[in-house]
Amino acid sequence: MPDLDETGDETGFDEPSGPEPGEPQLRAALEAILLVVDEPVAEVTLAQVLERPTHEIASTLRELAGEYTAAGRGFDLREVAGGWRFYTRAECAALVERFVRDGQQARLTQAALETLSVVAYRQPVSRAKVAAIRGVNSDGVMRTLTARGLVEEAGTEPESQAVLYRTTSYFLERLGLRDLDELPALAPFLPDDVENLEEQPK
Amino acid sequence: MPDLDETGDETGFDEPSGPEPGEPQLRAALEAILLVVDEPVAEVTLAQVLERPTHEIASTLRELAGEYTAAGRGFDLREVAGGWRFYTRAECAALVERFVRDGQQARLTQAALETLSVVAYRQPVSRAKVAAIRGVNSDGVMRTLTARGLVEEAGTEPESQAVLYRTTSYFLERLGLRDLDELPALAPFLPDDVENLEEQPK
Amino acid sequence: MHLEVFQGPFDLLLGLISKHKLDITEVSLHQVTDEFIAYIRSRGPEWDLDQTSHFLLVAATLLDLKAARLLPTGEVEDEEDLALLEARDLLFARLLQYRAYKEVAKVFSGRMAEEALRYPRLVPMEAAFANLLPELILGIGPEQLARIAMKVFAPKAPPTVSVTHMYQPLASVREQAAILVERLRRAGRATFRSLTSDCAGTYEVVARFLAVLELFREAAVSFEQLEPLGDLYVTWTGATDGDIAVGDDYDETAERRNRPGAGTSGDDAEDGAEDGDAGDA
Repeated sequence: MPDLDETGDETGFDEPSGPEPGEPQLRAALEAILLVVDEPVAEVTLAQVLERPTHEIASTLRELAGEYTAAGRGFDLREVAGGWRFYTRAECAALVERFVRDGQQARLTQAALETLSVVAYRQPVSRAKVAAIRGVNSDGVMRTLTARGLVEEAGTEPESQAVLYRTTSYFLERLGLRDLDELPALAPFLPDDVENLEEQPK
Repeated sequence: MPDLDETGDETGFDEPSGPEPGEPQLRAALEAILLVVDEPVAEVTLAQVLERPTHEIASTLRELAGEYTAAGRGFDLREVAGGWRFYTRAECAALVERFVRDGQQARLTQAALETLSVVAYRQPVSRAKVAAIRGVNSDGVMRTLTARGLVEEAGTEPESQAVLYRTTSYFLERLGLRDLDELPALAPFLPDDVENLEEQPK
Repeated sequence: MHLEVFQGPFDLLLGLISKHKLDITEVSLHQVTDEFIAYIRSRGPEWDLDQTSHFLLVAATLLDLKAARLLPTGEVEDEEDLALLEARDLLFARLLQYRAYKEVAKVFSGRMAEEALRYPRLVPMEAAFANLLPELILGIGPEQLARIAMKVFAPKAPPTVSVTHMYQPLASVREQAAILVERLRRAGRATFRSLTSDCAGTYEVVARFLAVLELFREAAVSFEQLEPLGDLYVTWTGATDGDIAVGDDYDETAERRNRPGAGTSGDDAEDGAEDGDAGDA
């Protein structure tokens, strides 16, 4: 048989860098651990448990995620809110919906979305500040956002004793962001000619 | 090269029998569904939702399971109690155990504490009722509390058939209480914003 | 006529400005007023005190802008002009800032919708591992549990109208009316421009304008405007002496300021509905 020389290639997978004999490979260990978690797990946590350098964990996770995507699997590994987690693939949403008990997330109102964006970019921020930016009282919306777990209290302002608010890691999850640095820049939403406005009286 | 004739075998996957264009393939759909279900799903159920013959579902699931095993993945698809579910692979058990033991998951979140307090004071209570009181879906936290043995099912509501929940004896033990009568009465504790409450519309 | 629901006065103002593709400086107060009245009418029985008070804020904002617009453009001659220009620039900046957040809120909404297509794995741990979980740190005793319960069971705090975003009335309408009475009795007729030439700031111009309206209500003055956007002439028609009673409706608000529970807010009405949805899910 012509392919006898090529033993080991039948699975089509690359061998991981250094599996100990008798121990599961790193990729398998990561898959197994991520299967039992119900919240994102940080690379550094995985590195500690598996006693491997964080960069190796990071690259292996990215490899796995890429492999799942290339193979068109129904699940995906994603880094969201500071950690990795199994997700279903977006294409399968219609089918998965029928099995998920929690059902669809209630949509946020325009008022809630506006308040959420002010908190996201100005955190930690007081309700009064949010009201000043939106031009309208936002206390009720802030309560809703807090109840929904998208926003939480973050201490008080030293001078005014006003309660400050910030976004939660659930907020990052709902937006599919790794961290707050991934928020889109606000600048492009401001007109190019902000400076010109000052020129207008002429 | 000797294996040029064998194109199509490189991925190690059989082509699925008939994916509709634009729809996820059957194998991806099965993977996505099984990723989110929390109890084994029968082949018949999957066949109904995916509108495919049961024998096709059965053979695809066996194919997937075989593929995971051949590739040495950290998860496994197994048929248990009349249904299919993802499990961690036995070889990875030691690592998963270590992860679970070292885990940081030992503290209850604020959402879980709130839900626990509602169950404690309103038992037996349905998930819908808890959600109504908290103003936010509480299904996930209820699962955590049940998994942690603090809360348990207590029959169903006659009219709605909704599952009711109550606290367990482990809950009493953890709080250092002999029985539920020892829970502090709610009246003496006034919420922080008591002034506002007085202003409530009569 | 399609009318959307606005998220507060800034939103309404932005909406009207963009609809007419107008520069903020060109917004015509009567046009916006007409549209607002049409808006209120279109909602029929839903007519809402909250919407109306929002409009008052828009109107005050516009009045401010108009006052700024009446300034001779080009050079800034004295501190009053400067104050008005600053007030206007501040309003521009606030409107632009608000618009940026409004835009980014759309991005948030889109991302959330897309993200909702991906379901995270949220499955209880396999039985084999569940009992290995470290002993739970409850971290609270019975008293704390009761406290948490009280907080959860507490009726949602009543909606209040925050007025912190409104202008601090530094000028009393009653005092401004007294100044006007004295001047108009002396001059008989004057332009509003000249009557406000000595105002210390926008707030005083606004107070003086409100005082003129109050005097009109008392039938002590009449108005004449020869052309649209032209000078407003104020003519004294009241008694030549004696006290003119001017209501202190405006000045009272300063004292009410810190009392909550004065009304309801539109935001809260929406929230109630939203919470309901979550409960049913």
